[in-house]
Amino acid sequence: MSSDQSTQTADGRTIGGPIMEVKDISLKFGGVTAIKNISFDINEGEIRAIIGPNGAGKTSMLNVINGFYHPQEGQIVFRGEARTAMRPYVAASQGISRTFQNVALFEGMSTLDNIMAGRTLKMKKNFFWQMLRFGPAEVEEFEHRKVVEEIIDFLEIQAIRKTPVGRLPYGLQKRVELGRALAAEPSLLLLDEPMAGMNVEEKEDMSRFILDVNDQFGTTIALIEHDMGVVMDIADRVVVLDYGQKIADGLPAEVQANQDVIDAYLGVAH
Amino acid sequence: MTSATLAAQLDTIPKLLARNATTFGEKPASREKEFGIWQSWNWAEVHANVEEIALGMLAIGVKAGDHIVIVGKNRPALYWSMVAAQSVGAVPVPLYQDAVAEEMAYTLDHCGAKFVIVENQEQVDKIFEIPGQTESIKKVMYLDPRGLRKYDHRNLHSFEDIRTLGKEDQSRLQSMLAERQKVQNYDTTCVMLYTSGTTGKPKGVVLSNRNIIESAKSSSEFDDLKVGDSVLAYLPMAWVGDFIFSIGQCYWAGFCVSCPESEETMQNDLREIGPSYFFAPPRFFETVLTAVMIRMEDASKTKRRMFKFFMDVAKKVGPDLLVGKPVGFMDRLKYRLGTILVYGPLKNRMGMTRVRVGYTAGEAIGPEIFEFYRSLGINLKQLYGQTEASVFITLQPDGEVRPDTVGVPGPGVEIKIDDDGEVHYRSPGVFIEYFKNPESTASTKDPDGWVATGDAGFIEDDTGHLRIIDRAKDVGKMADGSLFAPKYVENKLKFYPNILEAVVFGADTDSCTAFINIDISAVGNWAERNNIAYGSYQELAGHERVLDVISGHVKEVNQSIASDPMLSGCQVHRFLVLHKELDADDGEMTRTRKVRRRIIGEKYNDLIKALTDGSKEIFTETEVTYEDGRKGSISATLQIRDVEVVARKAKAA
Amino acid sequence: MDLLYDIFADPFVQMAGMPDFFVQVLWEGFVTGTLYALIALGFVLIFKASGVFNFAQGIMVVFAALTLVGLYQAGVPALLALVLSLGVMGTLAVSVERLVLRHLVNQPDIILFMATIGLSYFLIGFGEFIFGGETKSMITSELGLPTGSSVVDFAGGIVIFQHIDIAAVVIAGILVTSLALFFSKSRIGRALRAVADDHQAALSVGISLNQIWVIVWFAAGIVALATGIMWGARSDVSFALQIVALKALPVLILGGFTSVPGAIVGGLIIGFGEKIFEVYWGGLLGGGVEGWFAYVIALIFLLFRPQGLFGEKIIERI
Amino acid sequence: MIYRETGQFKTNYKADNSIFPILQDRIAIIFYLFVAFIVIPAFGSDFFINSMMIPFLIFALAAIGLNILTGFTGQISLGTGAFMGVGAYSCYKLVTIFPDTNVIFLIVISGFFSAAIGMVFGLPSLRIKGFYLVVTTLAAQFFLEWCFIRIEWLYNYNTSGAIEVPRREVFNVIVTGPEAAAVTQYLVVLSIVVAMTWIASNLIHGRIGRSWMMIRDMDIAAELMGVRPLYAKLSAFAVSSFYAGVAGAMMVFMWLGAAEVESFDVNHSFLILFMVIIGGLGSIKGSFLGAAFIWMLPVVLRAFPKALGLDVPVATVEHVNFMIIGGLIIFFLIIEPNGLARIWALLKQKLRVWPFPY
Repeated sequence: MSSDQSTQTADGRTIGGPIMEVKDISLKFGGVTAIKNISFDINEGEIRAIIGPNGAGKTSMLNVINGFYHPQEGQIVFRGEARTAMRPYVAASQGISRTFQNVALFEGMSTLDNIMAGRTLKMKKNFFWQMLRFGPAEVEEFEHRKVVEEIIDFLEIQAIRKTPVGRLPYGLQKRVELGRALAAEPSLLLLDEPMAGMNVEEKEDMSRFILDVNDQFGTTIALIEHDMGVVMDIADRVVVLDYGQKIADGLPAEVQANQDVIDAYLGVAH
Repeated sequence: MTSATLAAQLDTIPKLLARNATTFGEKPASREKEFGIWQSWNWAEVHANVEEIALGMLAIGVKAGDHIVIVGKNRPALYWSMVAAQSVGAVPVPLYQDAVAEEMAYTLDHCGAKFVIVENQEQVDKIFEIPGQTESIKKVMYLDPRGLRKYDHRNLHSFEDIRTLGKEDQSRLQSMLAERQKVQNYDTTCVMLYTSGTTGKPKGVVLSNRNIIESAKSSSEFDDLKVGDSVLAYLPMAWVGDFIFSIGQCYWAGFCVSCPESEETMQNDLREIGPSYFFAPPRFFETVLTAVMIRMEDASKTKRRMFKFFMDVAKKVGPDLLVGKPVGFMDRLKYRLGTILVYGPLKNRMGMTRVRVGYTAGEAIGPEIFEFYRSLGINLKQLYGQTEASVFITLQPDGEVRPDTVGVPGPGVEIKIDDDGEVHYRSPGVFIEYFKNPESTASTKDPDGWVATGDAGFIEDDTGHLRIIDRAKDVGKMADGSLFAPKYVENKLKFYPNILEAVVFGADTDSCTAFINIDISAVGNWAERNNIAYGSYQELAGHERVLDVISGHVKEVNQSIASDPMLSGCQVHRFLVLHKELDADDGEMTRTRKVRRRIIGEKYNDLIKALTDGSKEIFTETEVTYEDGRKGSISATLQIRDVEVVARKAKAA
Repeated sequence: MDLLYDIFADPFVQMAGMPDFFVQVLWEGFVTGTLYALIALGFVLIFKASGVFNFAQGIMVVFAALTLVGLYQAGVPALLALVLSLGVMGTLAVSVERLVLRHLVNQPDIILFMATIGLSYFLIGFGEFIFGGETKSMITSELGLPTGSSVVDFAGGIVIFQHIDIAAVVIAGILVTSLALFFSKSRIGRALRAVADDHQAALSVGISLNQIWVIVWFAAGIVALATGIMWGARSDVSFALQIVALKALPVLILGGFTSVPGAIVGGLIIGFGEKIFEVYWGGLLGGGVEGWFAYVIALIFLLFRPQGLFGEKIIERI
Repeated sequence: MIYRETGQFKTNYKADNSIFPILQDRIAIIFYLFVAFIVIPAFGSDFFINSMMIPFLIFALAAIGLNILTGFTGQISLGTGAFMGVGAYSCYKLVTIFPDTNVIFLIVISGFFSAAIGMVFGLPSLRIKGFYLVVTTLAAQFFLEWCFIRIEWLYNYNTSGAIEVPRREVFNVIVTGPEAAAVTQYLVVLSIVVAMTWIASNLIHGRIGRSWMMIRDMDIAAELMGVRPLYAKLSAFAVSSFYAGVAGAMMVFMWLGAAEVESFDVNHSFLILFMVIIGGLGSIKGSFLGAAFIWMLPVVLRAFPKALGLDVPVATVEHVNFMIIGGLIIFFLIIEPNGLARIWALLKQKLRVWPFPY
């Protein structure tokens, strides 16, 4: 976190020291080990990719980071505070926000309300004011609406503002979900396969949005992605998992050249 | 107050703004849908904003006479920038936002712009792509900072920075601004607009304050435009029409200009705003009508029957009711009922409930389409104009609206037809010159101020209405010497919803032939209803049954043309349906979607040959440009159809 | 102190002091539990094969019994009425599949659940509309079921065994055994089990989902008829019984929704539990605790083991 | 068709966010209120007011309560009847203990007692979902029913076991008891229902309502977005039970005049659930539509054979009513799982896009 650790990237972004350190995490379900003794860190301001073949434990790793799964061993240091497990609610209130592999939007609500939902933690007016609605609760609602509208503008989804999300095509749903995560103004944004199931054009759009988010708001991003091309394009550093273990960690080019990684992706027997 | 003293006081747009700020300070002047709601500014606020921007411009060293290029979608801040540029004595030059970098490079270089105001990153990128821009352009200013944070900001400023710079040195700059405004008058340049032109490089049309204000004034009076009216600004800012509506008339009459949120939401925004004064090219009205018909196809049978019944009633009596002609009691009653059940809701869906004055221009509009809107009770009219005339040459007065004319000369406009049939005009709106192009100026405008329109036409003896046949240079002779007016034929073809574009060839040949572009939404819908499967535009365009349908249309057109002895030689003997849509990116059309006949003729030379040599089909390969600028090619084998023609009567004269 | 004594000591003193009465209570609990288990069993059948939480199972019990008695009262011989009632339950199964389930495929579970609530209302209205709303008594002897009772000397007192209760337990045993055999041995039974795991797999066995639904609903109908006869013989036949039938729900909570042994064990636990609690502790609360005891037990149980006795721990995925 | 939205644009969030953003809807609401507050009291017969309007409004309020829990928060409950009972018995005790206090005030206060009880029985919802929750709410239903019988203090040790509403006046107007005028009671009920509907709508359109819907739509994502399930679910249980409680108190004090445990049995829970399903899950408007439908249906059914001159026994009508309601529930779930509110919305949409089909 200290400034002496920070570096400038070629395109002028500032990357600081570690905002999160994952230390020796192991996670088991019953007898099955999903994650085995994994450590890595995420620096402030960077785009960190977590990649690996199917079943490598990537999503489980994200679930551990934001408190949905509680690891049996190891600890997580987030902004200098170490803990082994926390409730997802606590993670959210600490500034960890995320999207999901299979879009997990609130289907019964509009795009606008979904993104407003991302502001939940920032809204404070109590039950009494909510009951009356006019007055402070309304003022608060509109302050947050303004922020949400800026996100809508940012993601260029004005035309679907009031559409129920269930009716949107998949690509747009993913975008709305990103908007919802952004609405929380996270200091760490976790993206679980943000480009899964998209066509080339949608992938390009999404990559641009991710880069813009990182650039515009300086948000630290950890993302899981299958498309190696995309990862190489947008990630600052990459950690590679396979069968719940870390097999490589470094700059995209280094990782790409790593023999273990190549083996893992080609399916060499262990 | 005589018009002379009025003119003396209100002889620049900034002065009009100052008047509006004091006279209708609280009335809305600009709106823009942003962040989900209609942000609104009244005249006083607009005035303050323009001044703030103007001070900023002074702060970064804009000099009198500088050209300031403005690129972006319709946004209040960009309109304000134009007026701010005028206040500091500079000349605003709006450009088409979809222009590619090369086009932009040409205009920037031609006008020698030192300052550029753009909307967003996309436009900044285009500017920075231009080689050598760093030397010529001093400052680029942008509205939307998104994605621009890490750009080199030595010559790049956000709009907010400019405003701040102005505020920091307010007292000094304020007096400077007053100085600049003092020397401006009716003959100061108001704006420079590049005409896309059907041929050659774009020309910069210089329009003075007199041109713009006089035009705005007389046209506002013509249609009684006033405070409280409202328009939606969605047509390109670089187009003269938008400048006249959204700045000229708006500042003269003091009405409100609203800018849509984005291209996709335009229809919705139109409905929300419900303008009272509306302009759209024929293509827009055509698209909307097609959409209406397609959606009605899906309605239940009873609803369709009801719709048809009332549309027939409307067709019969609607136009008469609109101009207050006497109509029978039963018809009046039926029309009243139709207003409740069909016309009212339909206008509501189209966002045209409140349209008091509607105009279309630029091209001929299909009589069916035109009558449809009028029968609903929408006062849609036609006008004829040019950039060089500050838009207005002729307009249709209320009560004299017909689909086949373009109206009578506007207030202060004189018209004459020369021996070749070309239309000439003279008016207070006539442009000063083509920038840095005296030859063209001279060839277009004679010393007496008469301007050649380049269009062939005639004035109807009994009504005094002007009728336009075609581009003067496109009206040619066929091999046998009879008149060849391709556009006349093309327009007749295009009146069919299934036909998007048509290009007719026949100069110096024995018979006419045509390229047809099908309208994918209309034909696609038809195909769906008739269980015709197709995978692509190309496949649909080449389908036997589609060709049959088009063939039928061409035959009908031939019959209609044959009834006019002057033009009966223009009947289409053979045609083909093109395998791709004509596209501005491929240079086949102008940005305003006018066909570039010569370029098409060269590009598809092989097809034209096949049309004339009697072959039944032809294989061809065409280069196309994709949206992102990449090039590719498509190939197809096109069928050529012969069409029945009506035997020509003996030549009249 | 007295209260503590009343709660923690006195009931046990009573149990030990009057063992014959205690055994009588146990027997009553056992029989009630068996009948709860039967209702729950019909429920489990349907849930396993179609994932439908059939709220109407309890109503089906009453409906079946009402049909039987109603037919008999209309002059149909008892055994023929029994056969016809079976037919009615079969028709019901087919109608439910045709008119309800088929149209609700792929709907959320909760929608299907609510549809079965609608079904129970319909069956109540239909049953009473056809056979009248008044309380009826079961045609126990006409069906050849034993009546009367045996008195057994025990530990210095007596325990009374109603013959119909014994029959109920025996029939329940036979039903459970034959169902178990049906499931494990027959081709259809195996398909049913496959369906529970994987709908695609079931299709590959060659039985359509629709057929399977009809079969399980019919099987549940048979169980319902048997339960209805037993229950009707012990009390009366009327839709007031539905309140009792609802107790299948806590039974299921204890046993788990998909487990046949669970249903049996759950039924017995509730049966024993509520009788003993009512007799030995109910007095402290003023009596009538049978009405809610099962639910409260289930509620407490849920807080500690939400997946039931035999269910597996659910791992939530996102 | 009647909608003319052209030119209705919003220049601020307050207008954009209003519950009735379309002018024509605002006019309609004013019209409904006018009819309810002026026309019906002026022209409605006592029978109409007493046996149609008052129960309709009371059930609508209870349905709103259940809808908050089931429709908006996704937690099914079969304990509404009992929660209404808690409200009724609390009100009875309050009126006994504070005989001089404004009875309308006490009716509203009694909602807090059912809210508290509701929260207690809502606690298991933190660990369990779906069908399992149904069982816990049934536990509440049967346990509370038992309490209404066994705890004699609740009904002042009456030998009949029933609670009877005493005569109470507010500002010298008789509001409760046998002498109270139907119109007076109607206006009291209407005012409370309108006010509480307005509050419910406010809650639903704000942060709290959103957090309920987040829990309903995707509880895991909701928690990861910072919604505390404990708060969201318990607040839904509390508000829902509060509404049920006030409805229950009004049912006894403003309509029935006397009640015993049967008035709050599980069948009432079903009835309210049906109103919510047929009316439309997750819609306040639906709660009114559902209540009107379920309550008016038997009235219509009873009147129908009479109109045809047939003499059908009351019991038969009752049975047919059951069949029809049961059948309709299934019908609605198949054809339109979102109930009358959805049909209403579709009709409205039809009118908005008229003459187009979509």
